Amino acid sequence: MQNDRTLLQVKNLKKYFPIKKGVFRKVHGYVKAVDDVSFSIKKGETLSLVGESGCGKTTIGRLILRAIKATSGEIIFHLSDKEVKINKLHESELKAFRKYMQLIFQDPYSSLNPRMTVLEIIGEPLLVNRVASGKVLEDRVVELMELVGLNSKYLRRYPHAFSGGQRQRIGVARALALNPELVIADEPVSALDVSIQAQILNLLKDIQQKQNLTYFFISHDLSVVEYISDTVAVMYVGQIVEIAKTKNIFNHLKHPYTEALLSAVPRIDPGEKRERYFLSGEVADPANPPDGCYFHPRCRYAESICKTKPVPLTEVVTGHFVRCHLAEELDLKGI
Amino acid sequence: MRLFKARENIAKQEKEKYFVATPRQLMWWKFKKHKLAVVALYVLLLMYFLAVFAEFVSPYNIHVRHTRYLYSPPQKIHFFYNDKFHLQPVVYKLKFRIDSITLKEIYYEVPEEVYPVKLFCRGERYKWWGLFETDIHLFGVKPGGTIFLLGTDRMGRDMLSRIISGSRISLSIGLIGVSLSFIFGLILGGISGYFGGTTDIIIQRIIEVLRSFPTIPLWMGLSAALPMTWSPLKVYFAITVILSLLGWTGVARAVRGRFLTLREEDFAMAAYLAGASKWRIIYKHLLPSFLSHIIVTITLRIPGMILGETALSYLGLGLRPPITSWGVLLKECQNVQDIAHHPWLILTVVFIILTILSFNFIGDGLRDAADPYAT
Amino acid sequence: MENASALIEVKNLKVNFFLDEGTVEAVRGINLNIYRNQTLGIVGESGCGKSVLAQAILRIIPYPGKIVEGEILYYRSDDDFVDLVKLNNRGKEIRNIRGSEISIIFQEPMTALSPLYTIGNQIMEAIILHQKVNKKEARELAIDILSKVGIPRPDLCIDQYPFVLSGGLCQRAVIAMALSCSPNLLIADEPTTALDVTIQAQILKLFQDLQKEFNMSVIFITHDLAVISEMTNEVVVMYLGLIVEQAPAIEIFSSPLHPYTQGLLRSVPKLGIESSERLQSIKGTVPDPFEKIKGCPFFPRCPLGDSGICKDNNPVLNTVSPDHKVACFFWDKKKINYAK
Amino acid sequence: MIPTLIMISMIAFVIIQLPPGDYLTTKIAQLQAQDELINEDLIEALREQYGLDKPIYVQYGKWIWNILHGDFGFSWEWQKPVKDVIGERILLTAIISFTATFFIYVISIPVGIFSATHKYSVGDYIITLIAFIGLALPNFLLALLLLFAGYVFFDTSLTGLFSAEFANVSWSGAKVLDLLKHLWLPVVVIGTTSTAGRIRIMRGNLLDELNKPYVVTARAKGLSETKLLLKYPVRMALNPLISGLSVLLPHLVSGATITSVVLSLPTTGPMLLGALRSQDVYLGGAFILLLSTLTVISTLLSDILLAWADPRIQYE
Repeated sequence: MQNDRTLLQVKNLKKYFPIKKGVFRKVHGYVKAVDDVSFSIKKGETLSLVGESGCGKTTIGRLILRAIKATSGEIIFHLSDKEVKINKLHESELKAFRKYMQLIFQDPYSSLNPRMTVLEIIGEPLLVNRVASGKVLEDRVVELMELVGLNSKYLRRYPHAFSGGQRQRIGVARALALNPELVIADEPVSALDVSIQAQILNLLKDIQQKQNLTYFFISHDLSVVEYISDTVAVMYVGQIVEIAKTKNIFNHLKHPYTEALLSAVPRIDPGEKRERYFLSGEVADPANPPDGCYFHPRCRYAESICKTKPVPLTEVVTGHFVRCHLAEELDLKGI
Repeated sequence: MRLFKARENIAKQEKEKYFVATPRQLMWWKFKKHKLAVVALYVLLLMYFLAVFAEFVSPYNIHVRHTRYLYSPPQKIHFFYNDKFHLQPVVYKLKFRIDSITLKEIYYEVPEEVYPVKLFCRGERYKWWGLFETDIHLFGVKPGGTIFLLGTDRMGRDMLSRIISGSRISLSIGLIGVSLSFIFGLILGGISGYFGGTTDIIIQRIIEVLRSFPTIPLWMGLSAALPMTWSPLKVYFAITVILSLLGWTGVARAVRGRFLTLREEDFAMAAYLAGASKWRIIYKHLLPSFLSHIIVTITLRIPGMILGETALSYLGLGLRPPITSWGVLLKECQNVQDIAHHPWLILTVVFIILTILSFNFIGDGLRDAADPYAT
Repeated sequence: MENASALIEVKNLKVNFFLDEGTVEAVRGINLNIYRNQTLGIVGESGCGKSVLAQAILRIIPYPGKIVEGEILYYRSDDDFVDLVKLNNRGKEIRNIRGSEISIIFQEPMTALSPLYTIGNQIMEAIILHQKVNKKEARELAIDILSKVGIPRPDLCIDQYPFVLSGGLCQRAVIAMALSCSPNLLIADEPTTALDVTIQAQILKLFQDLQKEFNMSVIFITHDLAVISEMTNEVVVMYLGLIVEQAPAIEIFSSPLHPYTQGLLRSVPKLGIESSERLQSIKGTVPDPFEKIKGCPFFPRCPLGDSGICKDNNPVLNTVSPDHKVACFFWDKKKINYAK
Repeated sequence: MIPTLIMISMIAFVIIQLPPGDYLTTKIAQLQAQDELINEDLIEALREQYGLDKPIYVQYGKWIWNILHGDFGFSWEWQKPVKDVIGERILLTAIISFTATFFIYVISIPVGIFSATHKYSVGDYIITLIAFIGLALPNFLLALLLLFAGYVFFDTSLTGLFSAEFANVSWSGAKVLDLLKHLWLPVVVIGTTSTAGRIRIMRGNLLDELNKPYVVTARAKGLSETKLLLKYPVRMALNPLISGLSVLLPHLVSGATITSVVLSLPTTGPMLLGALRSQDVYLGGAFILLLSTLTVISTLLSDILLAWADPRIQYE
């Protein structure tokens, strides 16, 4: 599986949303939704982005898709024959480029137009990119429906005929229609029932194996992330605080926030009472983050340096980047 | 639960039919549940039918003065005459005498002289929409008899014929006015919602200003500016434009609001990310979703237009004779004495209310049906 | 569990929702005891009737839902009990119980509070309603309870509107409101589902601490098996309006007997367990709520199902060991051990 | 608000200038045709004062300048300053409109609450039906029908705002009482449509709110249904009604205008109509401007009220 080719590279990505106030809509400051984020994804792999709500993970997904434009930074897409800088594409080039990356939405209800049949929904990317039409298009849609485990005789049904899980399958089929290189999945299972989540996660994994897909997986659920990803990036207030191979994130973690997150996850291990560590306080305000390390007000290890000096993301062990002054000294507990 | 909301009208075994039902079918099924709205729909269809075939449906030409029957009260249709019940309805001969004290005409029926009411009766010649000339009327009586079902006015013109004929103006002014304001509103609201920014702010400001004008004084001011020398047709269109000039703000607001929410919908984003063009997103994804809501808005706006015309004409600022509209007809009821002595003149009101009521019921039914996917 | 005296006894409870489209049997005959100082977990997927059960106890089932059968006995003491089903749901008697003896917490803290009134106003309202105190005393009590649920600067927070607070703080305020009159039973209906993990952990910890302090029973409703496992000592698994399995938490997670419980446990990814293996999902989906179910509700999705018996017969909840009940004809056919 | 007022004044001015020619020219021609003596000096003075021979924007400037200094211009028709002609009429219009607003809310809120809390009951159906008919009955038709009914059944004419003995005397306690006695009819006439509309709005809003989680939470607290209803969902459902005030007032002023023509009330309606007919520009302009200002003020009022009723707005 691993062919070690980097597919997507994100360098120093920033997205600041201006805060406008008053009658004249004057800019009164910025929400630093994404603040200097860098990472890369290899072809055929899954990189997951975890973090609490409002940490900027969804924004990163939208930035990669160029649904919104980054304030600064680079997003480089490595195709087999060329490199594309997504943030620099013109509208017209962008349209042609869209087929390489697709999105799976969180909400299986609002992401499907209720006034279109399954055929129209899954066929839309094919149609608007002039890949197929008519009978060819229908055949391709049937093929896609079978790929995601939907009965193709439901081709002409409308979304209201399907349950949440089935709708999410339609969403997956639509995302796959153009054979994209990269699929961005934004909390694809969090709106689903427990028993359905597993179906969709399995489906995503199976398809990845079959088609050598690359996933950028956004989630708040650490157990799902552990199950699906090769690499995990942990975000806090617009920044990546730790990024490493999944195993390392869960077993040899280096950032106190990751530790706190892991400790907070409820587990099924009856009888066994583990020692837990609770984060106090609330997530910092991205419009007005604290000085120094953004995490320091909630960090139980914080020292005076953390309060004043901003931390860069540094490679502590090969392939393991941490944004913490004390990364080398701390001995943190994994799962 | 979302899945099961809109399928009231289908039996279980017809599930598949429901699953592949188009939005329009779902809306119709939902609309049909609103019984009053369905009734209102038929009432309105009938009204518009009358308006279209006015010359044929009305027994008399509207401008013909029956000088011997000024202010004649409504005549009754009798099935029971000659002491027997007949299937063939008749009207009696209408005569009057002068009251010796008040010197007023008092009308009375002469049961001895009966005139059968005949369908497809020959009467005055007319040209339907100026196209086909004929003298066939839906119903009528032989010459010598009269059939004034709703009485006559001060010049002896048949009120029923006038009301039916007036509906042509009054009902069309609502439709045309709404269409105009719909076009204005759709374009300006769409621009406002789609482009946002400064354009949006400017358009919103204009709407705000227009909305803070009390409509009637503004309409009055504008209509007063119409030159008296204009032809009736010109006046008609000018009034329509004036009415729609204020109506569009509501449509524009509704369009903009829907646009803003729909633009944020995931499925619009999905289409955008799939590479769909702006126009495709608008006409394939956004338009169908809010068209039904806009239709509700404009349905509920038609009554306002009709009433606007009626009110302006009633004040003498709108349409003027020889155009016959409901407002013009009501102008005859300027003071209490008129109405008190000739109460049938106010029957126009019944038609107006019926129409407005119907539009409101239909709007209500449409609102329920507008979003068949709502939870 | 030692001094097993019941606080609530639910007997053969049935709740229907009479919709235009048909009748939905949301709760289809449930028997359940809630004991003093016990935390009972109710777990199930959406539409299984767990929330309706909670609403039934407080008699706040929304229109057009109705309790059609059964009893809910509420024991103030061993011989002083009242059947909540028989009370007028707008009457004084049930209103005196609501909020003072039994209180409830909902999923969305933001929508559970009216944005038009301050936190303090809404908490004090409950206090004044059920306790003989004046406004000033109520305010002090409210500040006191707010500090108990871990709200920083409660004297300031009390005058805040809900919409200026974060979700976590709001949920704490809602909890404070529920606890303000020291209830005997607290029903928590997915209290942490809308919250982030770190906040969820805080709130769950708070629950554990408060239960000890307040000496109350708790019904903890959630779809999250892991939360249930951390929070409760007794677990009830519901499916389509029925209890399919009931056992102590330790037992239900180590040796679940019902194929649905087993399926649920297998289908959630677990932290720290090798991720190379595939998740074993439950096939199919929860059926149409309008469908009348004749046999075992889980039969269409069950891996063990036998069309001979399961299709037409609904298995009753059988006691298979002293504190383990399961509603399945084949519970002993295919045991799996979940112990590590 | 200020830019809105400026735009309104411009539109009002343009409207009154729309008819071809001006009153003075017509009048002079008329007088000359009748060989009557013309006070040339007066006409010249007026021409000068209002800049009638200047371009339109200068005229507008003069008009606005004068208005800002309390001079609304001169009514040709009445041969009096506009201010003297309209003062009382604007006041009466305002009284009628505000009383109608009061009437509308006092009726529609409780009825809407009843209708929503008794959804699909007989009472609800009756209210709904009445509300629909009320919606379909425009002001002036209702006025006509009431006049007709009054004449037929009580043999009285229900027109006017004052009894004959008070019509032309100055204000006194007795006159106020007399006004109150006559006020109900125009208020009912003007208010019916809006009351019907607001009943529907209140019912819809309340139905939306009734099952919101915060209501369930409050119920779970043990509040009695009535208290619960009034404190939580009703308060919330009122907000759209409050913000609807800004649309209501223009509507009422409109309604008052035409109703007063039908009922011959001594308010703005008949006089505005007359002014427009005879191209008495300053009178008409002043009316349109003042009526619009009245509604702009109502918008402001509703904003303030809403900010007071809904704390979320203060925090924005």
